[in-house]
Amino acid sequence: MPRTEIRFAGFGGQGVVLAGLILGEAAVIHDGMHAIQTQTYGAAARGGAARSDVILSDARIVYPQVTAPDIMVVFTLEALNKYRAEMKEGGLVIYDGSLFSPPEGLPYRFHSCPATKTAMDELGKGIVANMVMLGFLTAFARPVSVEAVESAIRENVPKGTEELNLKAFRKGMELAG
Amino acid sequence: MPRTEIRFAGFGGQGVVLAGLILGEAAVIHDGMHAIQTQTYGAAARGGAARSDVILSDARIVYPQVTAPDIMVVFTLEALNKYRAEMKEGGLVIYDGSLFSPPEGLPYRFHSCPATKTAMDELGKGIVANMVMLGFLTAFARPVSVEAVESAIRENVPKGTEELNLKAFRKGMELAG
Amino acid sequence: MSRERVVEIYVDEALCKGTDGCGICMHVCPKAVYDRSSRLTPKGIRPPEPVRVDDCTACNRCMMFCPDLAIVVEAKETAER
Amino acid sequence: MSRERVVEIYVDEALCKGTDGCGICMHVCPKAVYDRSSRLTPKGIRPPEPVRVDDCTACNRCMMFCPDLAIVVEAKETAER
Amino acid sequence: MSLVHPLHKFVRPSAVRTANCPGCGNGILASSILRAIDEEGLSLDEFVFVSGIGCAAWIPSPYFFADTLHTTHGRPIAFATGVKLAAPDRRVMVVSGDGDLLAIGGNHFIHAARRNIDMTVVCVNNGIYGMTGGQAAPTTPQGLKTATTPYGSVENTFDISGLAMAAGATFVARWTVWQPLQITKTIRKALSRKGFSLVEIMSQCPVQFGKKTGMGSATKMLDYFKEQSVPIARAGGMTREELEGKIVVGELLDIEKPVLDVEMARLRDRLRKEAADAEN
Amino acid sequence: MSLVHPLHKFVRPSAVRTANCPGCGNGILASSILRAIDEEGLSLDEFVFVSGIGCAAWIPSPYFFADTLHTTHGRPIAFATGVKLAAPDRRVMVVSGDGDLLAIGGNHFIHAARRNIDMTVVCVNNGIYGMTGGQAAPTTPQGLKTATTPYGSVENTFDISGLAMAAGATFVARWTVWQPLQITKTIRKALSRKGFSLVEIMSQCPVQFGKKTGMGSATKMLDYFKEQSVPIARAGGMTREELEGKIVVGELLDIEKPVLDVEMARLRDRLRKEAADAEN
Amino acid sequence: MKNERVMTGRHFMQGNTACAEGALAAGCSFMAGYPITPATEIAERLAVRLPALRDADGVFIQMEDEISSLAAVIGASWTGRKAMTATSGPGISLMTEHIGLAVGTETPCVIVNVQRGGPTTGIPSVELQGDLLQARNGSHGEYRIIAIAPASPQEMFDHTVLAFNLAERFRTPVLLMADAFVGHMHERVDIPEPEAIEIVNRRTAAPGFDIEHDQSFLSPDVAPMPLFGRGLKSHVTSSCHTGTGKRNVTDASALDHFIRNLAAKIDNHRDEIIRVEDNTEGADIAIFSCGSVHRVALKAAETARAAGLKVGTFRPVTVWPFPDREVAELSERVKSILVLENNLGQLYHFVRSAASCPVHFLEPEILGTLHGVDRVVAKLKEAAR
Amino acid sequence: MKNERVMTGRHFMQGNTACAEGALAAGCSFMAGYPITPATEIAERLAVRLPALRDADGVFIQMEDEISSLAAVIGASWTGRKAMTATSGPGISLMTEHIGLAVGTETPCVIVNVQRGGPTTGIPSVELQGDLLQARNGSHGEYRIIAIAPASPQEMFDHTVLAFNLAERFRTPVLLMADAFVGHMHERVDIPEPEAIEIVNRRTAAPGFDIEHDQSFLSPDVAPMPLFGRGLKSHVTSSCHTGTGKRNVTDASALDHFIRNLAAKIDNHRDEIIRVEDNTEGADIAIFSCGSVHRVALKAAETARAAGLKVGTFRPVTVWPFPDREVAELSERVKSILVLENNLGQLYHFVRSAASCPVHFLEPEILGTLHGVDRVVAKLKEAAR
Ligand SMILES: Cc1ncc(C[n+]2csc(CCOP(=O)(O)OP(=O)(O)O)c2C)c(N)n1
Ligand SMILES: Cc1ncc(C[n+]2csc(CCOP(=O)(O)OP(=O)(O)O)c2C)c(N)n1
Ligand code: SF4
Ligand code: SF4
Ligand code: SF4
Ligand code: SF4
Ligand code: SF4
Ligand code: SF4
Ligand SMILES: [Mg+2]
Ligand SMILES: [Mg+2]
Repeated sequence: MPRTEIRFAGFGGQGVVLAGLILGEAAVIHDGMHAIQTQTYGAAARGGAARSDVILSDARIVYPQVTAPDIMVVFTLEALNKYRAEMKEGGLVIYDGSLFSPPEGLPYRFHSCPATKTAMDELGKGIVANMVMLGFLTAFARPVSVEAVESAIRENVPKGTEELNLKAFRKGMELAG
Repeated sequence: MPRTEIRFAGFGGQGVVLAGLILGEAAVIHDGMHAIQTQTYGAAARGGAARSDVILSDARIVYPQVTAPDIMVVFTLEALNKYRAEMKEGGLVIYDGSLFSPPEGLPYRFHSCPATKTAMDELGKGIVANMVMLGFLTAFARPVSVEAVESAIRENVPKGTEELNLKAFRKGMELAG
Repeated sequence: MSRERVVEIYVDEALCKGTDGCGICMHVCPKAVYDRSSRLTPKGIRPPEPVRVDDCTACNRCMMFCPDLAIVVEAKETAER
Repeated sequence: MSRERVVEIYVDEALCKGTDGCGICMHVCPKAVYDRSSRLTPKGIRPPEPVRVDDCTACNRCMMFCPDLAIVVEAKETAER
Repeated sequence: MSLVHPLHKFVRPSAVRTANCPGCGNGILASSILRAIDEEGLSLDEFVFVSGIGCAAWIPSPYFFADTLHTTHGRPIAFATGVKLAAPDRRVMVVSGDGDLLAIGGNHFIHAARRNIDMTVVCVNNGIYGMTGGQAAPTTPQGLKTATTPYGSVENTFDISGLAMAAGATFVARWTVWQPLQITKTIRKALSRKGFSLVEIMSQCPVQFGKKTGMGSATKMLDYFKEQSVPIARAGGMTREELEGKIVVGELLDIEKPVLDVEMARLRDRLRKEAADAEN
Repeated sequence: MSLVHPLHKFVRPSAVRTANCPGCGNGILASSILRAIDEEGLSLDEFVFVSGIGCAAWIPSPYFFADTLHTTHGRPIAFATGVKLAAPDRRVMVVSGDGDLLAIGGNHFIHAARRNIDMTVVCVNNGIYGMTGGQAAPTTPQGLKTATTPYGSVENTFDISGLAMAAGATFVARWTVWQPLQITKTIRKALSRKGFSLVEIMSQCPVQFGKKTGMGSATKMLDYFKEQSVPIARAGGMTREELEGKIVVGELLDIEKPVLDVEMARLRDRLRKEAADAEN
Repeated sequence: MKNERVMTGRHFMQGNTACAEGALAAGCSFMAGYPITPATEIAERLAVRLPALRDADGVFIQMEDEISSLAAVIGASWTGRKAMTATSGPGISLMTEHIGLAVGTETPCVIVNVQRGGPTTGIPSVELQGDLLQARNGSHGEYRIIAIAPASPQEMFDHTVLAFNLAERFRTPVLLMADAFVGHMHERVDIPEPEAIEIVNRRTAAPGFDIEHDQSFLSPDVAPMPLFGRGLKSHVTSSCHTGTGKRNVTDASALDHFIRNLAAKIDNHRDEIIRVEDNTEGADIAIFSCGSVHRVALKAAETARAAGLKVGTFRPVTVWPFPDREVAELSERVKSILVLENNLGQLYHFVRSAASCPVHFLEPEILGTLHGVDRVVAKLKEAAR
Repeated sequence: MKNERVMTGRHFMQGNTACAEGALAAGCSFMAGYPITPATEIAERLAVRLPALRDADGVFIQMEDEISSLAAVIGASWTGRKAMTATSGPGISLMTEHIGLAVGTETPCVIVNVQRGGPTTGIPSVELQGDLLQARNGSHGEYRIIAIAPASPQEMFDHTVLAFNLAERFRTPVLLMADAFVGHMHERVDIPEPEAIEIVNRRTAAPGFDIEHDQSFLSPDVAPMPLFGRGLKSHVTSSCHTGTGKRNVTDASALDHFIRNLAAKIDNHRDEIIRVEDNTEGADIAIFSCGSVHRVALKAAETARAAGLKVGTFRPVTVWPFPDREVAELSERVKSILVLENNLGQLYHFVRSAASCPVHFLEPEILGTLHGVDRVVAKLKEAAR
């Protein structure tokens, strides 16, 4: 895979950091790729904005910062508005359609994933919306293999919640059709 | 007066620092000259070696360190031995003849001032030996005026000891003949 | 002459940090005046909803304990209706 | 069988800081064994002089109090002469 | 209709929304302090608030609409000492965390207490380093797992109030945020005293302390404070075992000693008088 | 004939002549410490001596013929903490001044006491900064003229031993150099205790303190210690007024608490056992 | 797994975690630290790992502050431990006195600075190369330091090992100058087998060493370290001292000897210490950069070369001692040097000092972020004209 | 007499005493300090003088350490006081964190460093110019400092006044870089009449100032200082902040603004700040030196000229900001520059960085003493060849 930039963005507490980390770990540990994950610090724990950037590549990654995301996974309208200017034209935006609708006329490919609603209604835990989104992303864009993500989820979520998170992940994959 | 370098040297407690300070103050404040006084720090309070250097000049003094004393006022043989190599050839050495005798054959003009004995015996206070030496120096070499030194003594010795110190100073002048 | 007390409760939803993480107001209210709202505010939180204002005694506990000065309780004595 | 005690007092003048500034040995000796020496050592101090060694009881106070480990007192019991 | 909170007049307009996490006890303390100032009829303009670095340090800065000095980690009391001695007419209040005032800043704490510098120090004891993400503080209970004591803390803890007393403080009190009215009363009293006043406030940090201990939510921690608090009057009659794990609350010390800025002023007066006498 | 002082075996050959001023009390303390080690039958090789900067800090460094670590001003206890935790089999003794340990170094003092780090801290209380030429220390009596309090000090002072107790020390004692035998006995006891032991020693500084107070000579100051010392047992029965200006001497505290290096070793053992169990 | 010293294998690891793992791999068994963003994860990792080590009595202690942290590290080092601390700018500012002590007493130890945005409290989680000059001379007095600037989590591992090795080899503190970016990012980290990791251990004085007469300090060739606990009766002092550790606080000549020999120990071995990455063959312009910024340089050079410019890169891996000769030599080969730093110009002065060709400087458009590649390329074009 | 602010007249005064008198003459009414050789006499003098002042409520306090000393000074400065502290290298090392705070919060104050021999505890009473690089960047982060190096007790007076004036003018800490030699020596000091002493006072925000909207920080043209006690409700923070003092600890762009404007405040006024003494007319070789060493340079130049060499002297009175343009311009005029420092080469790197001509360096034969004149002249002769 050539260099691919993926940005997760939303509020603190929505699990965007973990989603990015799992993606990166899946790529590196299980798919043998190179990956970099970076994130914003500080306000997230207090409910402020949170961002998690992942760069994936088959080759060593030189420039370590995301500059123009190929893919953006957004949990809030605020996040979309904040970062959309940086998106690569024609890039893919996966958004939580159960929380907001994006403005019309932007030059990106939008796909709705009703993650929060699905997480709450079908899994009983709003907190796993991030895994739903990750499932959607994985199924839709295949940045890494499904098996890799599933292994990474198992190793990175709190003990005892593995199955719930995997279920959410698979639900997301289903939503991607 | 052209640049003149005077070094006082002895043990801590012998008052060499004060002697230098008084000489400098006499020159600057009362005789309108320029003067620099520097000294060793540290071991003196614990009874170690002590040194007080004075440079006198009618003009501003540029290079501030004594390099080859014109005059040395030494209270101990140790001090003489330590510093004699730096003396200007033919320079004047005033030493406490009541404490030691200098080695023979050195290329300096030696003059003995039995300061400690005089201070103890005639003034009852060994501690004013430094003023005796200062008196001797002043009378003998006239680096500054007698009045200047007397004023400086008055202003710099502990309150209540002015007369004793002046007496010692004058005794020293007498010893210089 | 009898008077009636009208209690007004104001929750500043821009200041409130949400009943999920906080909920102190609900916890300290002796009259269970508040419910957790089902609405998500633009700040992404669910504020308290004073659904039983009539039970409120204006004891001010919620106001005093709210860590974000997000609640104001005002009791007005009105003349007899 | 009666014995005699011989006390030896050693003052290390290279270590002693002088009875003018210190003099603690003289001060603590209950038997006034020491006098201030009139000699100036090469270090420029006047050491204590154990002039009344015979009065010494080897109580060790001077030795214990000397801040510079400059005094050694040794009492030897000798056989009857 | 939107009502205005009576204490909002004391809040910096650009900072009305606190920077605290949801349910943080520091907000309860903030309003308790402001209420004390309000009840005493004082103006915030009489104050300089000084704080260090940490969540607790953000209580006055920028929240309080007053002169505020937000300094380095651990040193607010030293800055405050300068403020007080330079401007003795200012009321100086330090609000900062247990890590700030007692870990890195312990020396300034004991020296200001010793000197009896006229200031009110409000120390937030949340048993943890909140701001940096839940590391152990000198107040972290033994056995507690934190980010830097992953197997449970093995260190003994400080009795902050006890230390203040031993160091020389003249007014010392301890409360939890479960007692906001008592906090207010105590701070009013502290403000009326000249000298070094320490007010130790146990406060919940649901996000860092709560998460790590599993005590969890803000409300559970408030319940804990409620259950564990023992008024000083009652504590006297309890055994050591009974007091184990309890929080003794109340005013623990209230005495008088020379106050440094007063003594300095006295010295200046004396010297001026001596100089004047000498001239006559 | 020249006799050899029995303690000279403990003195570094290149440093037999102390660097102290004439009549300095520190020398009495030095020999009292060495005597304690001698009487306990210990070898100096079991020890690491750590000191800060100041005259008192020169008591072990380079004087004691042992591993000695002469550090920065105020920080010896922090260095000693590292030594002890890294090498728990070492006996660690800190000898330093009141300015060093209590002014600039106060924080390390209270934290090592809190953690109950196993070390013996001998604090020389001479009421002054000797080495830098007679400035005020946190122990300088009120009213005293020093180089930085030329009109008399106006500050309250620390009760060093009291502070150590409040901070968490488990063994605390105070003596003056007028009591060399008691110092020796107390240090022997301190050495036999695991945990943080503070031994506060009032010592005369005739050159700086003596000159400034007019108390003058070493011997006068020793007399002063003699007159003012009150054994702790007797002090209990005295009134506050009677105790004014007195020096309460004796062993003030001797308790047990968890000791940090022991707790750390226990934790390591626990984790190893858990790991071994997990493997089986 | 977590009981092993070396976590051999492929990881997706945070830079700070990799640093902690590097320390363990290098033989570190003692850490004293104090929490501070963006360095805290190093302590947190070692708090988990050290007490659990199978084959060493690992010690982690959170001290009361940064001053005491480095003090404890130095104390531990004298008992023979490989010891470290980790902090960020404000903590380094507090440590400067003890950095000087470690230099003066020749105490091997590693000090990690995960640089953040300053001056003063600034912004804890934003990266900046603001502390490079502080690294050289943050402590008072005339002395030499070794400092290394890693550019990736992999290097956080590798360079931490290197830092320990240099510290041990030269009995001196070594600074690892990371930044918030490198410290916080996750990237692939490959940890080798233990046997494949080169480890250097300090030379020590053996029992029987004559402490009063044998040289234990101030040798330009690194004197053996007279560790505590061996009955050596070591005398270690922060005061000016002689080659046998004897204090001398009166003579300037002693000070002269003290300073010159400490400096010579580093200066004489500069070739052994200094590591640079020089990719300037055939280049007209060399980009000089270190740490995270070097990744910008690599990308910019690639881009510029694609645009026809003859651009190469020069990276000081060890930023101190400064590779002055290497830069001088470089400046003879290229027409100009472009210095990239995430600050307003710190190493820049030393490059200019060493170079004989024109030297340009470019900071990022927004300090605290990486330079945009376009911005650098534009500057290269300008410099090429 | 001792009650007057200005002790007009001729004195035979110690450098440290002159520094204290200079501070008083400049309007200083607050000192917080901690004893340390060779700076203690400054505190001791102010301990006598401040409480006795007739026309100001002078405050002297001996704090618990150097960290708190500078903290107290900064606190006092915010109440409107001219405030100072004085210490030596070890104390500066402890103050570095708060030096950064003073820079970042734009707090005028004067910090005197009477340099002694180091690294670490070293030798307290031996002079060294060991802390010149530390002065520039001893604190973490990217920032600017002003530092002045006096060469005599007279200048200890004059430059302390200058230091306060620059501090007030630019709302920034100013370092006075004395050394043990200048601090301890006695020399003639002439103190002018009060009216003859130029005094600069800071611009402050008047009541009515709108703290929430008016600029009180980060102006390159120096924002008015919103002092405490005027009902301004000032918000002062060591965190990254905006021009109105509002904290921003998330955005790199805020950090960029913070750093650049603080730097611009000094950089844009470098001509107003920088003072040099240039006596290089007709010279082929310029001796570059500062502080006490400049007196060697003057004498050596005189001696060399007498021997027929065309030698001049160039002295940065303000060592920071570095007079880079002046040195560059000088290097166009002379054939070479000889840098004299009482260290192993600190300013040397900055001279080389700025100069286009060859630059030589000479330390004293014995570090910690002044260069012998002969040694310098010999080096000049060598350089002239
Ligand atoms: C010198 C220095 N060291 C460390 C830090 C990092 N730091 C910031 S806040 C903090 C601890 C805060 O704990 P506490 O004072 O208890 O406040 P809380 O957040 O718990 O209210 C630390 C260690 C710093 N800013 N400066
Ligand atoms: C950081 C630092 N500040 C100040 C000093 C100067 N200094 C050396 S010793 C000392 C005080 C010593 O007093 P104390 O600890 O009481 O020891 P004493 O000499 O009285 O035994 C001071 C301030 C220093 N060396 N380092
Ligand atoms: S005022 Fe009292 S009763 Fe009313 S809502 Fe608040 S807490 Fe409940
Ligand atoms: S207490 Fe305040 S902040 Fe908390 S939920 Fe209630 S209204 Fe919101
Ligand atoms: S041993 Fe006792 S009696 Fe004998 S000299 Fe010493 S103090 Fe005096
Ligand atoms: S006590 Fe010791 S040092 Fe003092 S005078 Fe006596 S022998 Fe000398
Ligand atoms: S981290 Fe803890 S103390 Fe800090 S704001 Fe959040 S809840 Fe409060
Ligand atoms: S200055 Fe005082 S404490 Fe220091 S050695 Fe001299 S007498 Fe002892
Ligand atoms: Mg806390
Ligand atoms: Mg002392």
